[in-house]
Amino acid sequence: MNFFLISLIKTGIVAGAFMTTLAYLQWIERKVLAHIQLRIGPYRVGPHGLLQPLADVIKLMTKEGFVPSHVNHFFYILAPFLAVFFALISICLIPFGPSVEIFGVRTDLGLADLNIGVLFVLAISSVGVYGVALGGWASNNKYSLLGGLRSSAQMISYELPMAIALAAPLLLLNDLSLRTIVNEQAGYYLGIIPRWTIFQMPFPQVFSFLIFLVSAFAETNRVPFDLPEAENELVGGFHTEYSSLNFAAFFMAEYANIVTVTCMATVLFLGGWHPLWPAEYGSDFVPVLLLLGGSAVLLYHGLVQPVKGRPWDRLTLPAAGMIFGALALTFLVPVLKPILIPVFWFVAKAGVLVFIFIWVRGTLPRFRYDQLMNFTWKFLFPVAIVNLLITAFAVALQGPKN
Amino acid sequence: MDLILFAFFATIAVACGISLVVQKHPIGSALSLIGVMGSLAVIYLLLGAEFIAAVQLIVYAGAIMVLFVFVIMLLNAGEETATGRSWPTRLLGIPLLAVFLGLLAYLLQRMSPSMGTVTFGAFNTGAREIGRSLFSKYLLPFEVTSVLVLIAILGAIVLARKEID
Amino acid sequence: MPQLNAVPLSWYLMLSAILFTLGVAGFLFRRNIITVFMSIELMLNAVNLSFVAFSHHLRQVDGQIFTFFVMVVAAAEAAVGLAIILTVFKNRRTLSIDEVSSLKN
Amino acid sequence: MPNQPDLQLWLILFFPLLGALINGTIGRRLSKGVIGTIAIGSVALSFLWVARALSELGQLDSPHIERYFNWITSGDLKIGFDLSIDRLSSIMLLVVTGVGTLIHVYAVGYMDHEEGFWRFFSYLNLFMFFMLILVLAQNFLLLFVGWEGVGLCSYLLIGFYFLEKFAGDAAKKAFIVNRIGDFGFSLAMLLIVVHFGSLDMTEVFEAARKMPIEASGGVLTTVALLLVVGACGKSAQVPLYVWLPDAMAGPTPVSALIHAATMVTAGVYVVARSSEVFLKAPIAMEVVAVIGLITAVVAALIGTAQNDIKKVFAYSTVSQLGYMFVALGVGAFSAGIFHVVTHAFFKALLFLGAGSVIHALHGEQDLSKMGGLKSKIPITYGTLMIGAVAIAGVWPFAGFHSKDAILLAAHAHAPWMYWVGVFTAGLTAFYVFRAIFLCFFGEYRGKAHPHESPAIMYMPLVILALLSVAGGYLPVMDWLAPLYPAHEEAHDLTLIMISVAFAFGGIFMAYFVYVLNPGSADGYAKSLGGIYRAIAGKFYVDEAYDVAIVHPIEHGSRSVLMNGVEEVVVEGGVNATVAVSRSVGGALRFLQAGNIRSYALYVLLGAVIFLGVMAAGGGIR
Repeated sequence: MNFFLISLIKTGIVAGAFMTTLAYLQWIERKVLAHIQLRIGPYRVGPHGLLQPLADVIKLMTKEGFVPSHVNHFFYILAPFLAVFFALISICLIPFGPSVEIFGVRTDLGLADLNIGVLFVLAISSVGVYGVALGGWASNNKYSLLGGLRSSAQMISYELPMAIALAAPLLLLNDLSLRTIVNEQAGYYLGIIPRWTIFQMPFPQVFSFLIFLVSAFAETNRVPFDLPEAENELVGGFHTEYSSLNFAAFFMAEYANIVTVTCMATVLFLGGWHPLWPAEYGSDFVPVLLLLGGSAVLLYHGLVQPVKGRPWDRLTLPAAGMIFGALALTFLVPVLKPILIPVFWFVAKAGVLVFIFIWVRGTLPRFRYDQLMNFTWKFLFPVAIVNLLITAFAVALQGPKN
Repeated sequence: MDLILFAFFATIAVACGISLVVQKHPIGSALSLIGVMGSLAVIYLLLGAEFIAAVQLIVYAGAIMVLFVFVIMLLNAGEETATGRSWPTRLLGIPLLAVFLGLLAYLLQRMSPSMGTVTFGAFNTGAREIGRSLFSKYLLPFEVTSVLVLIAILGAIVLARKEID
Repeated sequence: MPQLNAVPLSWYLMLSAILFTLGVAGFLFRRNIITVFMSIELMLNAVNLSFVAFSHHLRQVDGQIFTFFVMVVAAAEAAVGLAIILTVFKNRRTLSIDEVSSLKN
Repeated sequence: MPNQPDLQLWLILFFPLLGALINGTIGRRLSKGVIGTIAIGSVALSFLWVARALSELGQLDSPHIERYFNWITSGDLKIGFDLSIDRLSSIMLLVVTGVGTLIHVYAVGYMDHEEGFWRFFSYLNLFMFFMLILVLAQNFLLLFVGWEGVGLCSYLLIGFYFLEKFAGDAAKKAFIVNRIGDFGFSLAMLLIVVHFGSLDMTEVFEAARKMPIEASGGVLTTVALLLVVGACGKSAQVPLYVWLPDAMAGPTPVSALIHAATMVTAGVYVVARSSEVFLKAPIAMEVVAVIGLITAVVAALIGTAQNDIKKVFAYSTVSQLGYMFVALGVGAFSAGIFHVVTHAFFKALLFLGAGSVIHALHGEQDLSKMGGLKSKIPITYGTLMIGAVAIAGVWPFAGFHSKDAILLAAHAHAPWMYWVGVFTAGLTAFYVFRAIFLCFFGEYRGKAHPHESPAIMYMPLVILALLSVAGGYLPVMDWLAPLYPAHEEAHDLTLIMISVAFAFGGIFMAYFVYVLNPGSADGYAKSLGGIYRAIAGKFYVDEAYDVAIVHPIEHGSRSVLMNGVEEVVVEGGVNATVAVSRSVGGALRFLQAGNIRSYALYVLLGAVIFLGVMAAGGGIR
């Protein structure tokens, strides 16, 4: 029973955190984009628009869930559910940290651990097409259909380079369980260079990492591969006909996919929760210092030198500063430390990747469809294969792992 | 526990199978087939064939069925129209199928005592074992299959690029 | 609970038999080429199930290898078959099996 | 023969075959020089190999046999791929390869302007191959292979200008007429198998030697007669000689090689080869002799009235073959073979000369359009004259010796044969010189501008001329003597004188008619009246055959086969089949409606039955 209880608790925590992340991911995206475009972005709802996600959720929920008359009802309703389902399910395989001791209970940070974790994630992501495709088809609308077709074709096409790019590090780590994979990446070369897959001998997986990242963009229908929802050609693409929660579901799915993919990248290439440099060089204090610095800046701007014409700041910035400081202190609590440090590193890496996602969206234009296909079939795919071959060769030369 | 899981997913599989047959619309059949495949994947897990389960999802549900759905959408295939020529097959088919299933069941229950039971975890096969025998014992078939796939790719391209004339 | 943890092998086989029969039924009674094709896939799946079940029964991996091969072949078959269906549709403008019964249009 | 060296006789066959293959397959792309080199080279090589083999063998007292592999084994009948050389075949080998080489050389020059150069030489080499098989064969079946092969090649080469109808017809004629002979030959083989249980010549002849002489027919007689039928076909004897004159439709080198020097003597060779059989069958011998005589006379008579130079020589060939048969018939085998050799020389010479003339006149073959060429193409004239003298049998030329050997043997056998032979000799001299005079003397009656042939063409002529002069002194008969029972040859000078006198008489007659007062020939022809017409009409043999054989067959086949069998039986049967299958198909159509689902239903039905049987059988154990 113990097992079930713990699993339940963990699921609750993860689910809550995940959902919140998704909600706030959108806020973050809008903020980042805004600053890239020299705007302020959400600002009205709550301090610095921090409550914007909540507002959005309320808005979407209170809207009328309008179902057009000409659609295929069953699939029209089914599609967003499928999308969300497949998007959320794979988070339960991601290990956020090592197995730790909490209140005398030993458990892994992370919900589940399959022997074939990687394959499972792959499978889920490959099945994920149906949401979009069905949605597009069920809308019974040319634009939506085109969007659905595009996304299915695109996803099938980018599945291959992605899978092959995944295969290469698996050759190095020779296991399919995500947790084992992360553990394989523990340790440092020369005591300083982490043995992450992108640095790991005999053949650092930089290329496969890049390929994986690019295909990840396509798999999640993100710019520059967001053909399925190309506003200027297909109105809203596959979700043209959707409104209220269904619409929200699609977006949630998109963000969930982003998170999952970034987590996968982190686990497979960036060494999961392993810090960037060993603890004896003080990697444990990085979060503390960061947070403290943040709180210092906030306090400075809030109290010493307030910005003109923003009266709220006098209250909000110091408050935020306080919170940051408190967080920084939590990292020093010996009981929480073994849990929080790895989680921090994990989240940090994933966060950087997410930021890259947003950054790219802010900078790159959209591909043309034929360019998209040519890119994957004529460039990514061959490169991935070559990379895989080289890796296999290197591994074979290196001989069997101990 | 196993029994419950098995019963549950077996029911889903059979239900989806039936719906595949009775669904009027190809998309419906496709989705029900995906349902069958998904539940079969779980049943494979029960049988300790993890790799096969994953491959079942990746290849069947993730690639083949997507292809099907894609084609159905592309051709925008509507509900099928009943033609007069189907009654003889029905007339003969249904009883024949019944007999077929009955015979199978009879044979199975004849043989069942000699076959023992399946318990979860009694025999687990990860990707490792599969890979081992795939690249040692079944190397030649493996290579041949790869050639086959290549040919299939070429054939598909040649066929599909044909223009309407 | 011993018998709750032990499912007779014959049940798996029975399941596969039922699925197979359903596939045949689909093949017999459906008129849409694509659906018929899917019924074939269903039959393949049923057979795969028996393969895996037997491989568990015999404690040998070979059955799963066979399943693997079946899947690969099914993939190839799907690719070619769907391409053929596309061509047929382009030429005949129909997907009904009964319409394409003649060898030449 | 354990103590004998292994001579790789197969190489003799191999070279021409290789040449044929090369020229036949990639010859189209090769230059004429290369093709010619390959063709001549291959034949020359096999000639050299023959020479080497003979020098190795030395005194060939017992035949040298090389057995390569077991070709056919059915029951206790074993037929191997065996080659052998004995004194007889050694001579034939030398003649075939030697003369063949010369003619190949000549042909390279002659065919220079022709289309299908490579085709021609691949055929020619193929012919050499088969001819050598025929000569080297140790058993009848292998000999028959060569026999048919040369027939095929002669067909191909006669029909070489297949664009002209007459060539095709001539080829078909030759082929069909030969079939008759081949039929006889194969019957003979079957009989031999039945009677002797083997086809190996040594064994057969051993067996034959032990048998008594059949005064009044018997197995050996039948075999011999059947062989004679075959020989008549191949060697153009009465009544099967009609194909040879038409065979002149082929290129002249072909006429020289196949239809004068080598192939047509195959019949003689076979008879001589199976002398053991014939010696036991006097009746067959008589038949052979008589056939020979008739052929000689008839052909000679016809030859006197021909206006196509090649036809003249063709008929002379026929009559010379007749001579050889006479020799065989009277038991003078060695004389016959001797004549084969000499005849090969001077007849090849005559044909090649004729070819040279034709070449000089750009394809003109009609004697009436020639004349006065003596000064224009002197070398051809000289060599041709030598050939004529040789065939006429004037001392000391080659023809004299062999012919007189034959005549003496004939006289020893039966005097009347001698007289007929002598008369024929006169005729021969007459028509040959008629041709020569018409061609070279008088004034030129044609339009083309004659020119001497290139060296590659007249060199062979010269060599052959020399051979025709000296060939008579080759010790052929002595060489063959141990093979055949010597028969008393009364070296009766008077007889010789008579024959020579007849020859000169013929020559002078021709000179008188065609040179001293040209144009008088028609007068004489008129005075002869019907006889001349008969002769000019070749005794209407072809027409007779048409009426007697061809038309009945044609008409019969048209009425019986076409209207009867074809329409009633075949078409009726076909229609019946169609009707039946249509009705049955109509019945079965509902099973094969192209309705896939019904097919699936059948499959399911089968599966159900199968399962039912299994269940009845009590499941799987």
